[in-house]
Amino acid sequence: MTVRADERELRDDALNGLELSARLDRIWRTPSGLLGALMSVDHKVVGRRYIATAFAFLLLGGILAILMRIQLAGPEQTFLSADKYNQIFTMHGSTMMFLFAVPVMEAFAVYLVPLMVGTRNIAFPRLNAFSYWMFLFGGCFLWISFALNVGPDVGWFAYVPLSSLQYTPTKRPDVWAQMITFTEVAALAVSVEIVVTVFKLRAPGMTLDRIPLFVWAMLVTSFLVMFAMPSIMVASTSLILDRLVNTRFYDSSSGGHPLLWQHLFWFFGHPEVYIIFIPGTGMVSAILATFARRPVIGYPVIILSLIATGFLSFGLWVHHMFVTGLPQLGAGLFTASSMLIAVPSGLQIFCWLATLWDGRPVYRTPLLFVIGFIVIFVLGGLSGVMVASVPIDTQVHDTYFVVAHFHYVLIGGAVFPLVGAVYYWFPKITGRMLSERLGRWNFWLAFVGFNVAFFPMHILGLIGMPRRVYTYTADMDWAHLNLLSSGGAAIFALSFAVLLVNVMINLRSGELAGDNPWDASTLEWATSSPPPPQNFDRIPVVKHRDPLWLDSASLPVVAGLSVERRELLLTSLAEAEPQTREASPEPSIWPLLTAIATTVFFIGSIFTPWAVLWGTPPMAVTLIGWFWPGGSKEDEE
Amino acid sequence: MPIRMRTALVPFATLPLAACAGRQSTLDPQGLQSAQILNTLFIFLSVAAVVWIAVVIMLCAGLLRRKRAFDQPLALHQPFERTTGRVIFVLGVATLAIVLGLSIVSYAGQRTVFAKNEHALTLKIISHQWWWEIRYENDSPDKSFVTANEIRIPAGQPVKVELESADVIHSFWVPSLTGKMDLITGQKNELQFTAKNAGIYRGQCAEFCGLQHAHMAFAVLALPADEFGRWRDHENQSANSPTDQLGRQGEQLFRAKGCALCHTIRGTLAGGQLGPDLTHVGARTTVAAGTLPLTPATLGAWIADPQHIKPGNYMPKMPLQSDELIAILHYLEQLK
Amino acid sequence: MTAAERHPKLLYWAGVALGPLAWGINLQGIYALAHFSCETTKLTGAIMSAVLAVVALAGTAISARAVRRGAGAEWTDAQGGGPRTFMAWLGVGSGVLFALVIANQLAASLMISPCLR
Amino acid sequence: MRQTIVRNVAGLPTFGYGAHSGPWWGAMGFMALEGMGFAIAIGAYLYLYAVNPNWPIGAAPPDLWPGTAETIIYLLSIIPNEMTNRVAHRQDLAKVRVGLIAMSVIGVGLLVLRGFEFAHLNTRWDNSAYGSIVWLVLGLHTTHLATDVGDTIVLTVLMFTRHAKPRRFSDVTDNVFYWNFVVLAWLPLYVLLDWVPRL
Repeated sequence: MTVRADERELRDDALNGLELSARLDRIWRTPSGLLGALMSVDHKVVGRRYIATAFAFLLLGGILAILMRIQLAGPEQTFLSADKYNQIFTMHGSTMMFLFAVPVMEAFAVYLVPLMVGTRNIAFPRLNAFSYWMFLFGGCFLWISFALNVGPDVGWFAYVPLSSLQYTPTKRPDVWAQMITFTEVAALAVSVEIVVTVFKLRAPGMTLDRIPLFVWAMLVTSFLVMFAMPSIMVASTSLILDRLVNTRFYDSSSGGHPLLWQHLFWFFGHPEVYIIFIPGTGMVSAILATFARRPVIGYPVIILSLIATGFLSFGLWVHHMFVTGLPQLGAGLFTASSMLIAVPSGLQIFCWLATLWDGRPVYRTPLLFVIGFIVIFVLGGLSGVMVASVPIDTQVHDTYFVVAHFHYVLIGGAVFPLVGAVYYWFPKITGRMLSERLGRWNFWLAFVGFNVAFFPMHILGLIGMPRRVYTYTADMDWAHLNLLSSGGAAIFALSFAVLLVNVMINLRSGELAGDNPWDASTLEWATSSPPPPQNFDRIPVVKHRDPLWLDSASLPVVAGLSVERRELLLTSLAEAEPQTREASPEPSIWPLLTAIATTVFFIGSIFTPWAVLWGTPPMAVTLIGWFWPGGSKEDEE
Repeated sequence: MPIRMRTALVPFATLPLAACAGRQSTLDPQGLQSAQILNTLFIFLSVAAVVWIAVVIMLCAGLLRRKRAFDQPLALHQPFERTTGRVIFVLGVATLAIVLGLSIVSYAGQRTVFAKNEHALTLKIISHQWWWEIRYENDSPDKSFVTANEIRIPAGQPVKVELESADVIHSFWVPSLTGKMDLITGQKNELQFTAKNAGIYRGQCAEFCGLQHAHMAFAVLALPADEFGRWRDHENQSANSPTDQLGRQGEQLFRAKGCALCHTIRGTLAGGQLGPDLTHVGARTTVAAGTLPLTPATLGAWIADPQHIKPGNYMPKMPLQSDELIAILHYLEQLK
Repeated sequence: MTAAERHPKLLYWAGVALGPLAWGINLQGIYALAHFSCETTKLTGAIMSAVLAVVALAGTAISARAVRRGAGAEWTDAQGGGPRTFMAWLGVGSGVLFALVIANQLAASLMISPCLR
Repeated sequence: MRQTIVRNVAGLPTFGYGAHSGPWWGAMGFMALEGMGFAIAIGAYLYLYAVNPNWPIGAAPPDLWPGTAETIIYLLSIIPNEMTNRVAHRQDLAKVRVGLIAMSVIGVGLLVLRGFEFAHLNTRWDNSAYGSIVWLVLGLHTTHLATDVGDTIVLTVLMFTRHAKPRRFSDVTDNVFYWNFVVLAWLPLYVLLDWVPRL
């Protein structure tokens, strides 16, 4: 290579200790002030915002759930009108799936993956900032619409023709479809960042078989996002086109077909479940190793499971369509794949059980949530095996049995690990510990409340209660179990109140954590809590899958990176051999401006197709501003 | 497991659930298909219960067992690691065997449930927001008739329903008889089932179809064959003419107030196609698609203000004086 | 690097790729051919599944060969540091797993008629 | 934690080409997901083709000449594209400028031709599901074409400013790489749009 860095440039091999830290801090710090905050491209700043915003949407979605449980606590109640109820259940599903579950997992990845692979920032940090703004604006767009009584009311799946202009002439389905576009853009951007971060920014020596399991999980998840979400993009775009400019994709009188929508939606919708669940398994593995005090047994088995699950998740979508009158053999094929996904899931569970079996468990709150996860998720997985069977599914499809099933899978498989992860990584993110006492309350309220709320729904489904009904008649024998379920929901909600209080109290005044309060083994614990803007003063060198357990006193590092400008170390894909010292972008306001221009374009285009014309130039201008070299040192080299 | 033993176990295992089985329950099968599905469900349920309990026991045992002492997390005991690897492999193979076995059970069930009988009695169901149109079609038009929200079938005979939708997607579901099948715009689906015994079975729309999805039920009345024949012959006939002055007045008002624009009453000038056929409405068991049992009081309340009982449905509230309402109600009651 | 060393390196991940590929083709293939096989021989799907299960297992065989040759590096489980052998092991598992999925689909096409709706 | 320096990476270059560069992998990622978008759109087309007994619905197949002309130009454009790639690797600024100008002109020409193609589809988006999916598929590809042409033009301008520093050559090679994707994505679409309706 002919280009060499300026030999006079100051490098980190010439400095040490505090001087090195201070210099790097100055280079990598987010600028101060409001403008500085809006310009930030630090993955930790963006990640924190992402996490907080996603939890805010969890709170909103949770309030909707409580409203629904109040309405259904007894027969023929009039607490909510049919119209309100339909908006609320649609908003609940859409918020939880698109504004909470997927973003929160990506948010944790944005924060943790660069730290865990031992680098200084995520790949494409400006894209990362842009992604956050798109997510925020999309979520606000949906919720402001709801406040204005234009909240979508056609279900989070928006089946045509109910969501077509003919049967829903309001703007409600457009709001839903365009919110999807917002969150898809955000999610796709993060996925590419994660993939490139994992592929290229790993610390030297972190070969493919030394990547922490959480990072592996996020890698697989990111690939799922990249291959699943284009499908819903095509779907939501075609729906908007049908409603806005009279295309005929779903108009059966002009050659369109309603089932095309269902295929497109579920080709995304089923992998979506795994996009939410696989990060949960990554969190479980991370927490388990630390609190069982030994590495997770069967590292390769778990990764094989993740990869197999990832592939298989693309061949299950038709099990959402077993009652649409498809050929029975076709349906049977999807039974085959759906059943077999139990094998990789089971193998993972057995690895975790074996780890607990051999380990010396330390019963702190994160571990409690992992144990709760195993108990709940296995039940959800088993009811999943039931709905994979065509004959059984014809009875339980679209009933409360399915509602119970997927809440066991999603809350058990993702929210329990997630809350455990909050307790686990809160010290790293804030530098302070959460209260263990409140943590125990939190766990037991969640565990009991969840099961009381959702277990009875299995029975409700079997005794005939369909989903998505705003009420039921008094002669249907469903009242008692519904009341019980609503009571459980109240307890479950209380557990989140405890979590909120715990976070609020300890955010500023909690006990100081130190670098590695749990004596964990992965690299994010090798730096201070919270980490400095540069993450690591020197990039670590990895020689073992559990580097901090191999040697907790001293960290092997590389030297030779610039301390005058933002520089990352790129390494090779499989062996993680150092390859280049690539520049990492400076803070910039352009991602925010681009997000604003894109928002104007997206919202405009649900009202008039001409928005494509007048909405594009501002986007082009802001994008050029984003990519045009700013004259800073690393750009000009 | 031998079939006989299995069927003997079914009622036993589902007893705690059957206790709360209502009138729209998969746990109280009254059809050949629903019984077959419950068999499959029971096998899956038993396996699932055993597996779940086994996992929880393994979890508890793993947590509670006496642990050997070690303080370095990486000081692994190699023979243990190897044994564990083997145990996980064996458990994986066991999982595989279980799911393959369950798959075979599922395919077998699927084959039985969807088996077709060419001699089945055929009727057509067209779903509307938010009611059901039922058409008994025959090669000769004078033996074809239309009814709504109530399906009468002969008990013990296979029935084939052809499913179509007039507007959005709905789903036809009578859990006591068989699993559900969607009614999809622009597509023709069909479903076969056989009611084992005479009785009344409730069904309900199971696919979200808009505002009043919750109030879109119907009843299946399985009748003994001869009774079904009599009902069919009667249903073929046009509506009864009103026998008294009040009834005749009601018939006139039915047209004058616009009811006839949407509803058909065969044998009269009322020929509207938008709402349910009311030719023999007085003989039905429910009003407003299973929302209320049909009595003079409920029918009157429904005509007086349909938007109160089922807000947002497509039957408008008509301005009626109370005497007009009474006359129309009297007329409709006579349409048996 | 000699040619002999490069060869296993190129294909060490074959099992990871071939298994899912065969399964995807099988799924789409039987689905697309359902109409055709209803009108002609009912065994089209089963034959295709059998062939594709062998393809998936071929992936396993290639990966297993790469494991035997060391795939260019040593691999010790707890430490890590031999990513190619590691990927080859994943290929071995993945090929077998997807062959089993295909076998289950084969069972489905033997038990359920392609004409049944 | 005590740090032990075990290695010095000061000698590494500050940018790389292809798999050694971050942006290249980013482009790979976006191509993968956009490629999936094309695959899904093709799948939707084939689904509608399969459920409809008549195809194309109520229209004549598209006129062949615009699509065919485009296909020929796309294939030929690979030659100047690859030449640009080679000179960018050699960091020959003058030739890179020529290559980028050529690619910009070709891109604009293709956009104009694309306008004719829309005009000769012989169906409107609101005629039938056939018209809708044809417009969607072609529109999707046009978006990619327009984005890449815009990118090429901006890069061309950039290479005439003081910002034309060595690391920009890596950006040029990424742009070359992306153009190949646009070409590659077009080929199945050409068969789908122009020949499947003639089956």
